[in-house]
Amino acid sequence: MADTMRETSAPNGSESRKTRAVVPFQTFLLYAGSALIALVVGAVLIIVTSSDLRARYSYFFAVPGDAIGATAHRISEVYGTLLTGAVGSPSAYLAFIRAPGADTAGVAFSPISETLVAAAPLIVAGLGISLAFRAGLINVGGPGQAALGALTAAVVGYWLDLPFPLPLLMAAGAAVLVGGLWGALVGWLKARFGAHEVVTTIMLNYAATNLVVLALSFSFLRRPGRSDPITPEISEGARLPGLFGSDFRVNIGILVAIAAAVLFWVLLNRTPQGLELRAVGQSRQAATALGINHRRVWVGAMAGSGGLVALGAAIHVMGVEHAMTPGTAGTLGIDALVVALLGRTGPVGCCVAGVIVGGMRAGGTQVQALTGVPYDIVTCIQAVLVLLIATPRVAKALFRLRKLSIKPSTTHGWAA
Amino acid sequence: MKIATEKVTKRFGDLVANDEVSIEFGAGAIHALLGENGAGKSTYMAMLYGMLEPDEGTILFDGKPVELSGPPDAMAAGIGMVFQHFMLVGPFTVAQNVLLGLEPAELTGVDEEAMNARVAELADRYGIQIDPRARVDELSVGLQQRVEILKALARDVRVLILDEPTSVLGPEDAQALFVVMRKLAAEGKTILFVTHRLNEVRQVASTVTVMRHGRVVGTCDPSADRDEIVALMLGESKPLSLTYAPPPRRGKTEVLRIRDLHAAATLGSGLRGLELSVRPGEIVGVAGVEGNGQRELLRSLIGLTRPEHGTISIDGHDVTDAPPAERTRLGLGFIADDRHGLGMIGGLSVSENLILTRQRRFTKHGLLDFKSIDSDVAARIREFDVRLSSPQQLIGRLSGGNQQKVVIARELARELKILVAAQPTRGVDAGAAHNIHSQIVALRDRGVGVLLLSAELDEVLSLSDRVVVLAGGVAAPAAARPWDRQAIGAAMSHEHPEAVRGSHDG
Amino acid sequence: GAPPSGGAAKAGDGPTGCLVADTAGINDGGFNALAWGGMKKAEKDLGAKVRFLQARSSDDYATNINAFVKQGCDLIVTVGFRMADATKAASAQYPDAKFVIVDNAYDPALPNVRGTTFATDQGAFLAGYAAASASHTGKVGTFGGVKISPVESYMDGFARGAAYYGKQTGKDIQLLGWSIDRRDGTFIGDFNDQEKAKQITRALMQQGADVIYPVASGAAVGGYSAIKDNGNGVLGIKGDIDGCTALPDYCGIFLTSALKNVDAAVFEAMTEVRDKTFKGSTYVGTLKNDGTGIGPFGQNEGRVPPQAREDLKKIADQLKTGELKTGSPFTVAN
Amino acid sequence: MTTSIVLAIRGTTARATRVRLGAALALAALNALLVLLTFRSHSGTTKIDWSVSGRETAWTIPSFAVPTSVAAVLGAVGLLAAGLAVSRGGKRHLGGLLTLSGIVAVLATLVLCGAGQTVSLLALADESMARAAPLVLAALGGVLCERAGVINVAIEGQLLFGAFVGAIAGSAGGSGLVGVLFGVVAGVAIGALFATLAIRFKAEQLVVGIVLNTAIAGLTGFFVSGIFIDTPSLNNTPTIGAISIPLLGDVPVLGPLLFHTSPYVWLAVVLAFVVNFILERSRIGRHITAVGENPRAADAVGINVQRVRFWATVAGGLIIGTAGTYFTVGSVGQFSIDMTGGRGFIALAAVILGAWRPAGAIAAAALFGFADALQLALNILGAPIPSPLLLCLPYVVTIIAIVARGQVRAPSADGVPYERN
Ligand SMILES: Nc1ncnc2c1ncn2[C@@H]1O[C@H](COP(=O)(O)OP(=O)(O)OP(=O)(O)O)[C@@H](O)[C@H]1O
Ligand SMILES: Nc1ncnc2c1ncn2[C@@H]1O[C@H](COP(=O)(O)OP(=O)(O)OP(=O)(O)O)[C@@H](O)[C@H]1O
Ligand SMILES: [Mg+2]
Ligand SMILES: [Mg+2]
Repeated sequence: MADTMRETSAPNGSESRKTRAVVPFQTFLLYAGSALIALVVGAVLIIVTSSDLRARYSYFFAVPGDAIGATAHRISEVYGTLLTGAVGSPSAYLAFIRAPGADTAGVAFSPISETLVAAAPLIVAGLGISLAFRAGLINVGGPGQAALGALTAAVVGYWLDLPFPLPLLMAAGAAVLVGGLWGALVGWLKARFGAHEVVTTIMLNYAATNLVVLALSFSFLRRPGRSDPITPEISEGARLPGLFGSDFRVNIGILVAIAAAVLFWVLLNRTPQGLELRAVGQSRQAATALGINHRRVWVGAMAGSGGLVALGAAIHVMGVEHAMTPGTAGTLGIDALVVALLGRTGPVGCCVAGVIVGGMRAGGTQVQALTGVPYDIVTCIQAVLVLLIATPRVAKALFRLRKLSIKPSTTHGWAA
Repeated sequence: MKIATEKVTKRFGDLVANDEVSIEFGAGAIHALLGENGAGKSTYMAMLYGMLEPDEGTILFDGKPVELSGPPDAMAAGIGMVFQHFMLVGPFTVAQNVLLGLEPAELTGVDEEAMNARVAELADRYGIQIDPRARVDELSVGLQQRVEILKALARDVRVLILDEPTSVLGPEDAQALFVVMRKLAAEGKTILFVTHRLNEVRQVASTVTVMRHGRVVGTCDPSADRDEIVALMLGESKPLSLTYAPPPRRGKTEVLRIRDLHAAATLGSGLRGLELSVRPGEIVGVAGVEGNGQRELLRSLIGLTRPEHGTISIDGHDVTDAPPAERTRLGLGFIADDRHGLGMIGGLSVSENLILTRQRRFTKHGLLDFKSIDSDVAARIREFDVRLSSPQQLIGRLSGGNQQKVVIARELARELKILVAAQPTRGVDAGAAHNIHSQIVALRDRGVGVLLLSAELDEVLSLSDRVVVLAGGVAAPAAARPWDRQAIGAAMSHEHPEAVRGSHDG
Repeated sequence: GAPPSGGAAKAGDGPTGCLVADTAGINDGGFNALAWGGMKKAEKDLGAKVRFLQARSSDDYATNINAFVKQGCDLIVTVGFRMADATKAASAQYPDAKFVIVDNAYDPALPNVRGTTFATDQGAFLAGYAAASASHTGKVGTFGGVKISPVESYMDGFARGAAYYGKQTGKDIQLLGWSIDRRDGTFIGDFNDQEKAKQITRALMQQGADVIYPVASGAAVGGYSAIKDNGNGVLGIKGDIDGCTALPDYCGIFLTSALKNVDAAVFEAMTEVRDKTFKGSTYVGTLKNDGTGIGPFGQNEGRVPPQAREDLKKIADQLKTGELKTGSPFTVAN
Repeated sequence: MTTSIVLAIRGTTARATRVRLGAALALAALNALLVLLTFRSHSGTTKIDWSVSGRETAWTIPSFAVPTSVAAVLGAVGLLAAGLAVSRGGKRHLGGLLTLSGIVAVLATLVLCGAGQTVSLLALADESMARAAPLVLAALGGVLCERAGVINVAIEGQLLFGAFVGAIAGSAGGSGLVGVLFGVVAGVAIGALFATLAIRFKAEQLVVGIVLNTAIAGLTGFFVSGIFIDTPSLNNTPTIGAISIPLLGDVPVLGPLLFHTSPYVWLAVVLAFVVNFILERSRIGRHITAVGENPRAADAVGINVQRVRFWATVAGGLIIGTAGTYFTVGSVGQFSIDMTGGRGFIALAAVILGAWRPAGAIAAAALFGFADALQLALNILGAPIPSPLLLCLPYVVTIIAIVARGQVRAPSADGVPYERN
């Protein structure tokens, strides 16, 4: 998000001091307002699906306080659970401070741990989708790239029974390679034949999913003694070490994610290739005229994009699942798209968005388990949030943010 | 119908495209509107047709003030317009285009045959030859123009506005159009007609209005002296910003060589067999009205469009089919007239825009070397006096003139063999223009060849060592100093027969 | 009604039971629903507090189990063979938590997990025999959701039972959709896609199958809907639970069902948790202990010849004693 | 012949021709393989019949048995046709020869895999139509939007929403027709929302489409878990199954295909003609096309660009919403999460493959329906090809087709918001 701030608030010689302060504030309003609307939509859904509340609203005009009080209670209960499920509850933290120990720590910090576990793959894959966006490409091929990346990591991870960091590095490297090649194929189809990436990636998603099923049907890739599609567990040396012991699932994946974000930033802003990529993404025609080979950039960007998504899936497999089934990392590709759009395709944005989406996942699970409101409430909230942030004109009109500058569109219809 | 405007003003931001324009056009006559590129003619016409709303002033139809909220209002009032930029639906047939919006709503669908017949009949009536069944995007621009005219005629207009209808036509087609125009005028219709060609004005117009810088600078009789009209259009010769000095060393070999270049046009004439060469250490100026092949020439030189025929070589290497990157490597630099589309990347910073094309050279250990970049950028900014708050500012946020300075600074930063400069000073202030001009001359003095394309005759004349006139897609023979300003102006207006040779394929 | 799940159940003094459902959810009309049924019974009879979480993909198994562990559930029921890994991992990490997994057993048994497996091949064997006897065309069909051992176990039993009928009567019985020799057949690929189940069922009917057994959890409804649309005397076999109970709308097309009494197993585990007698162990549901079996013939009882009905009783006895074996590699009834 | 291949493949011919030539070579190889496989397989007979299960007709065509060796003959014919296509250097009669070669290869495969079993060609056609019907409808809706210049990648979400609303409304109203009716309304609503975002707010259409897909998936998932689990009766709509027309249904071949089938098939056929008529022949279609190709030109002759785009998008949404009800009202009667299973994306591919023309989109959707039905038929006949590979086939074919079709251009202004200045 900071990245966008930089863009929308770039200082300008003739801009008065006042406008300079107004623009970041308006960007902040965009986020705050969008979040508010998303939460309100979520609240409406909660009310609509609660039969108890619906009953109270049926006699609303007789005893309005009853319905309003119950609604407020219900909504604060759900959103409270969402929040404590994502970041932990104050009482648990207090308990830990009063009596530091393994069990109090477990209760206090496990929500954060769950959030970070979910966030790591999301951040990395979100960076991947962002990379494509920055080159003016929409990579909807996340599901396929993630599936192949996860499969590769799982297979290499159990084949190599070497001392600790080696299998891990090689499994991750192989996943990046396979995901990168799968992505590069999309770039090549676009560069060579003008086939639009939205269509080719969607088709390749199905192909990849089926290839995974095919691969898992070979007995030499299947777990001994099992007839169902599941690989053997990866070797100890290929597992991501936990950060805070076995009580918490959080592992070094989150550090990898932060490293990936730093690398992403360096690549885009500190290398000639990154400059060329952004140039093509901003204006293919001008970039071409200035001697940049946009076809090569497309292939490269899609390769990098696919590689990062695959790496995200590998982190998921090596950190959490330790084996591959046809459903593993199945939703990562689409969630990554949400992260990229929410993070406005910047490295810091993706990290923040990844943690938010990861937190909503951890919190959403608690919401369903404790309050009975279905998990999908968070999907709905996220969708509204993304819709508002990805289409700033709507928010601009809604909140009357006249000073908010709108990024020029980066996607250009079907024209190749 | 009589049509008039009173003190109509139209602004685009700070730019005043029309400044209190008051004209009156009588019915049953052909009125010509003359003026340089950017004089405001199209803007004026668009307001009459309701495509643009005037900021101030009134439009009067038959003496009655009207408010046009859109083309439908104008159409309802009996006004038709043929745009400078065609407005045709490519995959439709001629008849479908002509009758677009006029199709009868019938349950059995649109009766194609009836439509074809209707259009054929209409075309016959005005002696326009065209096949109603042909697909429009497969037609030549000349024929597309006929479709545009038929479109207006099908609406039974009382006023027909034609914005540069002949710029895309060969002489015969133009003559055919004049026949139609006269016929329409004889039927009592009012015709407004924009052109840059003086001979045409003399052939068909009954009144002439000349615009410059958004204002009406005079009206005259079409039979007036050629030089008088040219003078009105071009205005006073501006004081030269530089005193001309001949090139110190002019090379013998040709650093840029263009042979028999043909390129299809999207608008205007395209290229129809252009021959041109530039030697090291000279500035070759290309004078001409826009739409005569300038755009195609520039894009073929950069490598964005593939010519249909002919060759381009840079420093002896044939680059006709080479990608832009290769040309850049051979020493081609360019300043595009379409700054926002080609010259710069608005979403990148000034600093990044300044080093684009040299980014690989500023790389150390795979990373951009910001120490040398920053010092280089600072030097360029100083040299070209770019006014900005920080080099990290997005270039899109700079004023137009400062953007242009950045573009030029970038191009001149490389080792060039040939610079193609299109409208290098468009939109920049006098001081900056002077600076840009001196840089171009200094470049020439260092032995670089320069091809200068400009719609401003004064700019071309003050800088160039040789001048060619680009008209109808071919370059008329070069003129030598001292310039015959009137003759060049006339050639730009297609007064020389040579200037239109080879333009019969419209 | 009450809010959407057992989450806000009336505070009982019984144990807290938490169910991790697979992707088809607790309304699948199959084993997820059965497991939830067992929980609901515990809610009513034992005053238990019950909750559930539904997985959206296999990635959620571990997350959902962990969420329940952190909430301090007294018993966590993981529904399905596909949760075997996640359950095992959680049981190792949280030795104090108690688990029941449906459709899987660990060897050796884990100290805090009740593995429950079912010799569903036995129930399916009977259903296959009945199906073959009711078929006019001599062709019966089956297909699976995902190729996992509990599904294969059903398909094996069904195939062997049908073949056994052919052997006994000398009739030519063909099975479509599953080949015991190749150990391969027709699968949907998941347990949710009803449309695909419908298409497969149509294709099977086209090949002449007139008794069809979809082993596909929530997706199976698609198959029954195809049979109902067809309306040509084709019958369906319900898995896990009696068809007329689970899907009353389709009651008319069911021949019988191959049962898997998950609810009883779950309820029993809940009872043990309340009585503090719960231990890690393996429960094997067989014909003998009523863990599996053939359901009632409903309206279509007449399609099964009287002789075959007699035979079924005999075969059931033989299977119970081990005199007759189903031959499935996945059987647990030994 | 080789020289002509070389000549044809080397740069001189257009890319499309080169790709078609590649297809010819691939088909030749496939047919040759089939011939070889026939010789290696056990001889037997394949029964070809003309029944569609459960649809007894008064008159039928008798079934007949063909020896497996016929597959070799068919393969040889296919090989010949493909070879002829290659020798033509990828020029004359190419399409016809390729189609012939492809059809023959499919028949040979069926005969080969069906050895000892029964293959009903009519049932295959029937299945293809059943699968194609929702695809055709969705693709028609997509064509409507895109021809007006609004890129619609939200077809998947719109289908899902139609299915969802159809299920609820049908259940609540106790009638499948009510479900369809509200599915139509749902389609209109989502279409209007999409149009507002795309046209009024000039949002990036590709992005909005993608986000709308996730939003609808989340929303429907929420209601499934939030309402249907407690109130299953709200998710149990009466269905609209196959309907038979007396007499006509008894006509051999055509009877079971067209006159004893799901009304959605009829709807698809009818709307195929209607949309084709509207877009290619009617006045409003002219305006829609004009607005999608050159909105300024349309504006200049007084066509209200934004209004035409808005209503075209809404109409597209209407058709797609209706198509969505197929998955619930027209099928099982229950909504389940993500039940459209990517069929909206297939429809999108059909729009593009069909070059943004109704006829083309219909053909592409039908082809996809056929490939899908064939894939399952082969699986059930026990074809020794791993089913995941068979399942890949339609998608790979789509990519190849899109590559081959590379030259086709989208409506010029597709995805470009219109502003007068
Ligand atoms: N939509 C617009 N936005 C901003 N500036 C504009 C716009 N349209 C025209 N202008 C500017 O207004 C001025 C007048 O333009 P106009 O097109 O009327 O000139 P013209 O006389 O028709 O020139 P030409 O002979 O080149 O057609 C030019 O400087 C042009 O750049
Ligand atoms: N999109 C923008 N966002 C913020 N500021 C802008 C933007 N566009 C222009 N500006 C600022 O507005 C001022 C006016 O810009 P404009 O292009 O009209 O300058 P100008 O007066 O034409 O100067 P010049 O003569 O150099 O072209 C400039 O100082 C520029 O920095
Ligand atoms: Mg003009
Ligand atoms: Mg300016």
